[in-house]
Amino acid sequence: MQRTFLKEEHVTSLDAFRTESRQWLLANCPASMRTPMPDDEVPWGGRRAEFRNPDAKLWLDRMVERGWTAPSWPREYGGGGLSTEQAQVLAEEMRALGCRAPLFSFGLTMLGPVLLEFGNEAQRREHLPRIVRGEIRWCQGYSEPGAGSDLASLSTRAVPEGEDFIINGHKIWTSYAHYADWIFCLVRTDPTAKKHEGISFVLIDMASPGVRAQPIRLISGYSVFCETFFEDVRVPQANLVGEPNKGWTIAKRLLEHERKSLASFSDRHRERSARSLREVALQGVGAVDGRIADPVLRDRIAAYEIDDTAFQLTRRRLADEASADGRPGPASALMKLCATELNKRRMELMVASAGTQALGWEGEGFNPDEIRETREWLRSKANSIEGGTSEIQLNIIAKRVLGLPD
Amino acid sequence: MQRTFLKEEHVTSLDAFRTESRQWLLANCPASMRTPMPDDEVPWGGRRAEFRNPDAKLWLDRMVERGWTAPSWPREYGGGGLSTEQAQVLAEEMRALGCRAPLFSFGLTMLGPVLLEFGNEAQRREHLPRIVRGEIRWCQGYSEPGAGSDLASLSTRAVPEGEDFIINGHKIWTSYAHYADWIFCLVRTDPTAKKHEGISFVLIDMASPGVRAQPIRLISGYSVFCETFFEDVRVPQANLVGEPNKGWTIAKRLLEHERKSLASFSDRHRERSARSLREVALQGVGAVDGRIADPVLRDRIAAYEIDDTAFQLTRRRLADEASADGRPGPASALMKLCATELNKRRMELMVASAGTQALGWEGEGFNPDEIRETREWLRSKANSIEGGTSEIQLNIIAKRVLGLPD
Amino acid sequence: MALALSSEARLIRDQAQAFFAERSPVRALRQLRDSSDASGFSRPLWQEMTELGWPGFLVSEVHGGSEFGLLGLCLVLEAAGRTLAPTPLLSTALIGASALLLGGSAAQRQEHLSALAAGERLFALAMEEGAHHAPSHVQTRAERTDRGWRLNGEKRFVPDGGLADMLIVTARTVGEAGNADNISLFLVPAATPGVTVSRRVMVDSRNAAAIRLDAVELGEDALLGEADAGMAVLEPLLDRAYVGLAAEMLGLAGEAFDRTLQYLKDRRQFGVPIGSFQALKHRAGLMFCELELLRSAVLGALEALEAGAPEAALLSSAAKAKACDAVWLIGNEAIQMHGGIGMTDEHEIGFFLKRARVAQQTFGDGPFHRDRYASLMGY
Amino acid sequence: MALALSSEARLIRDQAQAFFAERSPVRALRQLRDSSDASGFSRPLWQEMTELGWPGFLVSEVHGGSEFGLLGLCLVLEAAGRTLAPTPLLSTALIGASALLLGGSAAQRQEHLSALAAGERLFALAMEEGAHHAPSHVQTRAERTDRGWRLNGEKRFVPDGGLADMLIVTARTVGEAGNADNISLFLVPAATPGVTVSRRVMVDSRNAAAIRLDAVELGEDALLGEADAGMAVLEPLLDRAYVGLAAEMLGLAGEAFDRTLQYLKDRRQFGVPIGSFQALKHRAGLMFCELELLRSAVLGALEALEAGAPEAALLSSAAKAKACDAVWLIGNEAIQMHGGIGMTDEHEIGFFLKRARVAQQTFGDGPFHRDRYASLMGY
Repeated sequence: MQRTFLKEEHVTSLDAFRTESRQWLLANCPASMRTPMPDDEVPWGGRRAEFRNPDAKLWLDRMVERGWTAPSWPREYGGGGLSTEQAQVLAEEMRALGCRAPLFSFGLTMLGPVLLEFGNEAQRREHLPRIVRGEIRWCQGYSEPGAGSDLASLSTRAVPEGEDFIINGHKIWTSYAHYADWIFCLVRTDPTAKKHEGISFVLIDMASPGVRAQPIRLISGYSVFCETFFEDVRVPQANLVGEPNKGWTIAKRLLEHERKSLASFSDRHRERSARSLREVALQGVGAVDGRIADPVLRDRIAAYEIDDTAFQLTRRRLADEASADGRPGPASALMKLCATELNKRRMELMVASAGTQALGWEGEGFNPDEIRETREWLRSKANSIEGGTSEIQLNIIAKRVLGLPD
Repeated sequence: MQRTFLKEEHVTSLDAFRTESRQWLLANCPASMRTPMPDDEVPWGGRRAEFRNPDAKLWLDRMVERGWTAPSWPREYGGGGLSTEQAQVLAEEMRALGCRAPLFSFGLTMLGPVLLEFGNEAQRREHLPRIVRGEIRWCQGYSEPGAGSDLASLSTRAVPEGEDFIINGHKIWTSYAHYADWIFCLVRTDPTAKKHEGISFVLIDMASPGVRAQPIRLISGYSVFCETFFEDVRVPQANLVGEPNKGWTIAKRLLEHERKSLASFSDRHRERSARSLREVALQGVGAVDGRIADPVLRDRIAAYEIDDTAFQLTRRRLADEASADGRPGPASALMKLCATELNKRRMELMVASAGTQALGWEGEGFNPDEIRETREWLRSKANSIEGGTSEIQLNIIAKRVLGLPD
Repeated sequence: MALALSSEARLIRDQAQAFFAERSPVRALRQLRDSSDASGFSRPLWQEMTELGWPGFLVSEVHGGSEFGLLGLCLVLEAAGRTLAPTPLLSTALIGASALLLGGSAAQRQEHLSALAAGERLFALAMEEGAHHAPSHVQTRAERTDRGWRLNGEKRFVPDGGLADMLIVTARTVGEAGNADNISLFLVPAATPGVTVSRRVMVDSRNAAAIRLDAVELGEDALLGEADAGMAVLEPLLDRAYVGLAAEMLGLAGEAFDRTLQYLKDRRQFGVPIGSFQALKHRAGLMFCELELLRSAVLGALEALEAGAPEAALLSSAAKAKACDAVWLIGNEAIQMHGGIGMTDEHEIGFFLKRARVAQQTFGDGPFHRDRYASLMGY
Repeated sequence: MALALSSEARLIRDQAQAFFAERSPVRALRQLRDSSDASGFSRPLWQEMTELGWPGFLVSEVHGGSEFGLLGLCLVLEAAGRTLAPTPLLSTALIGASALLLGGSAAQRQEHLSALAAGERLFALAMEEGAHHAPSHVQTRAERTDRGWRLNGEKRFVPDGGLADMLIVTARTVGEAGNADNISLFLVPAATPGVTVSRRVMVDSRNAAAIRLDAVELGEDALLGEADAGMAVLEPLLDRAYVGLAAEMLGLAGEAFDRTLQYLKDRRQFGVPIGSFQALKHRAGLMFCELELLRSAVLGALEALEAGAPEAALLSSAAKAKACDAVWLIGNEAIQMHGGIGMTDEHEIGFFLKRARVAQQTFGDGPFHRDRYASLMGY
């Protein structure tokens, strides 16, 4: 028998876990939770969570009970306590069975990992279980009108007063801030220090007096982002994560987690798409002998699909090669860059394939899939801007991966 | 009748000139000078000029007599004294009749215009007529091993001694230096000044003791460039063009002329190509209903040809829009960039079209056209490096055309 | 002829640019969109354009036009492109007039040209039946009747279809979609019984329409050109349409580029203007090259069209192909370089991206025109 | 299975890299080229590789091989690619052995595998008849004779054709070029009367050959696999060849990138390393992405091939397509970023460009593999 030289895994114990997980999923995942998720059923959780489908609530409760909304977090904070490999197996099984994610949340993908690394015990105990259970919906207060790619030039101020901070400032691109319960926020606590050295990371209850979130209408017609204004907002200093003025280190780590999560976000979009690219192309330009009639379009679609295949394999490879600490590191820049540029390419190919049917805005003459494709095409343009532009990702790769000089 | 809004020309007088020129060309251009020019018949002139074909000598002599090797130079220096419009008409008529250029020379395209603008009367009288007559072959001493894109950091030294300079240094990429009679050269005359301010522009007889030119073998197998070494070379200070230490201004103007000339150089290459891209493609991948059988290749070739058409139109438009002084200006950067990148694309498409037949090096199994295409493909890689890299052209466009800040 | 504008032409261009900048800036398009205006254009503004003589640029003085020609009209279209002004100029002044000039009988010209030049009668070309430009893909049927013709079929994506008084309709007598023979052109009043026009709200907020033709009865005089020889009119007509749209796209791309360049100079991050970053500089340089190539391609095609040169068709497809390249590159780069602010509906740059993609898909995208170019070149 | 190398695999890779760096650096290729060596490779070096067991990586221990498998062999090929080492590993160890394993009879394996594993018998795949990869484009004829077969035809661009002792030849019994049926595979000793091998000197200085077959008489036992069913062997054989070559190209691209990166750090202009210029940094970043995608594509294809997974063919074409993308981008950028010095024959970077383009054209370029990918995906 020929050997293979791919790294072998702890096959026996993992196999057992796989079997067991699958059985549990089969027994506990409601049938309607094994269908593609419509846009209006995304389970974001939070104080004002709505469940259009009661099965979604049931499914969330069952997963929460096992800690499987946060499979690899420690059990003491409500997580599943799984190893990285086990968590991967669980994800594979859920994908294989078509189970929906029980909970989407910036608490799970961004804040949680950072609290585990930098938060104090009180903060972990207060926030992590509520994230796991989907009770609190978090948003992110990073960018400001004058601080985009140059995030560290932010000017939202936090001034100590007694046991509190008084916060004033103006954040922008706070995704879903109008639905969020809490916000994790970068604020300037030392205006005299160099710009990276006077920043702190604080947690703010959006219900605090003086916080106002105002949705921004986008070119796609969607309004997923807000401007968030802070006017003399009082926040306990106990809500500071890590040391004062050392928030930049935490901010960078959180950005790595964000990049990693954005890299898989485009997948979720794709999985929710009703129509695959090749379906749209076959319908849009017709078929000759069952093949896309336009050979130039066909070549471009194949090029995209090959790149996407290579990207999915890269994601797997980097996960398999990753060090045990599970922190994303600079490779997250590559993943974020490729994922977002691929998604933009996919949406441009959708338009090229569907022609004028892909450019309807609303009303008669276009079916809901087509309208959604138009909007998603426009929405995709933000992929390479949000969470660090593609230019920023290339800067990070050049500096931190390739070691090119400043 | 519908009007047109394209600029009208001095139609009457130009028409007369056109008719007259055509008649003269028909009467005086030998038949063999109206065939495509083989590589080994390019008439570079110079002290050691060779004419494999005696008609080439005859043709040169006749054109020299009318000053039409340098049609728009003043008559007093042996030029043709034509207006810009007349020179363009002459060029059009020569192209229409398929007349070969009677003389190729860096004296005509680069040094001459600079002497007309910056040289003193003695220098013009000494050098211009000999350039017009093709008696002296010039080469260009600009780059050095440590001064490529950063040309102004050159370190070849010229130290005054009596009425002479003593020159020491090492130039590189001096095209055809091993065949040249004279070299125009950038040298440092003030090593204490800022780097752009201590440079002078001098003319050096290659026969001077201490000058040595050594050909460089390229990846294409060609050796058109040299390294040129100067060891205690004595040059009269009268050979300085313009003021001492003000050579950078002259250097930049000459680079504009070089860019303009390089922008048309790729055309000459193409005109000399035995086979057009589409011929190679039809032969290389076959035809279906008379069309290139591979539709993806066909699309790429059409894209190239459309860009090339747009580029040729741009050349015409910029010439027509140009100010009366005829100086190339920053637009030359655009022309140089587009021309060279297009030529590289053309050669890559040649390879894609001809497949493995385009990758033969020598010997049996490949016809001379194929071997030449291989070598030209490799040679074309230098197009975007020599005479200022594409990156330098983009820098020039960004700064001098678009006004983007440093 | 020089490939540069005469001083008279520059005057027309400058006048048009000033007009659109003042009377129809991008916010006018936004207002039309937000007011859900059913026509997607402004009649009072059209009246003003009419006073400037633009609808009659191709029309002879006998019919009240100015005969300023295609180049002049395309300079106006370029200016309209710079502010994304939704005007019926392309459909009426260029396509409508050209259809009558290329294929119309003396009686048809007599009947329509004066009204067209006076801006009183709007036209639209009802040609597409699929989601991609395909002139010979015609399933709409034309049957002979006692008094003339009867049309049945459905047209999609008719630019300005909802405004037009007269529709130029392609239909076939026999044969199947895709076959270029047996296609005829008809002049159909939009008010004819059996014609149903439904607006389609596109991403560019203009007035594109779907048009149903249910047993539409027409007289003999509705036929434009010869029966079954519609392509002889349609092809040169489309060449002009390609270049007219390419001129509009040149304006769109030029303005999007200028705005982006200004943003690169104004927006500061890391203590410097972002336009000082070399990666962005080089990309700006490449956009500039695309724009210069497009400008030349449009002028070159216009020169050939005005001269009736044999390469006119070739150069028309080259111009539209380059226009598609340029608006794609510049539209996408404009958003990316504006960053988050460019994604907001409040900022105007997004309107350029939206119009860019619709214009790209109108009258053939890049691959369509490269295919046509190659075919015309014989390969 | 994880998509990462085991420690054993990393050992093999490190050993191979050290071997080629020491025993066959790029200057060894230059020497072969400049000495006009007729074979284009070094026999003593092959002997050393044989001692390391590489020819027998796919061969069972019964026949003297090590059964280290395709992934191990591809790690060696990647290492060879890094120094552009011309070795018969792809033609012999991968293609020759795979042909015998996929299509050989017990007798054929018995006859050839030991000699192959011992490095004593070299193989070459004589398949192409045109200038582009086209497995079914076979005009070479195979006629039945009393004692077996007679071949007539001409093969072009046979990699390692001038070295090989055994040729694997495609020929058809009936039908026309392009038809995938009626193709058979034959094992033809190069020394058979009627076989004429002529070296073709390519830009990469390797040993490609043109091969004439003039009434070449073969026995029954020359047939590899079933008559008229050659594609059943050839297709899986080519899948392996695609990935093997992609692995070599990964090495080539990786090394060209590393050298360019180093040059960006070392070369100073304007008082700073040129690698500090943002435009070059971003382009370096994009090259890095291409390289990472290619590495994953190769590993993914190997995983599928070793597992006999149904997507093996798809992933093989994906890997070769990505390899073509990567060597094109990186080969061209490497020259451009090295500037003038990269254009000199004296500098080694040009050798990477030359090999890159030949490897791209060998066994199918990007468009070929994208077309195949799309077909396998059913669109």
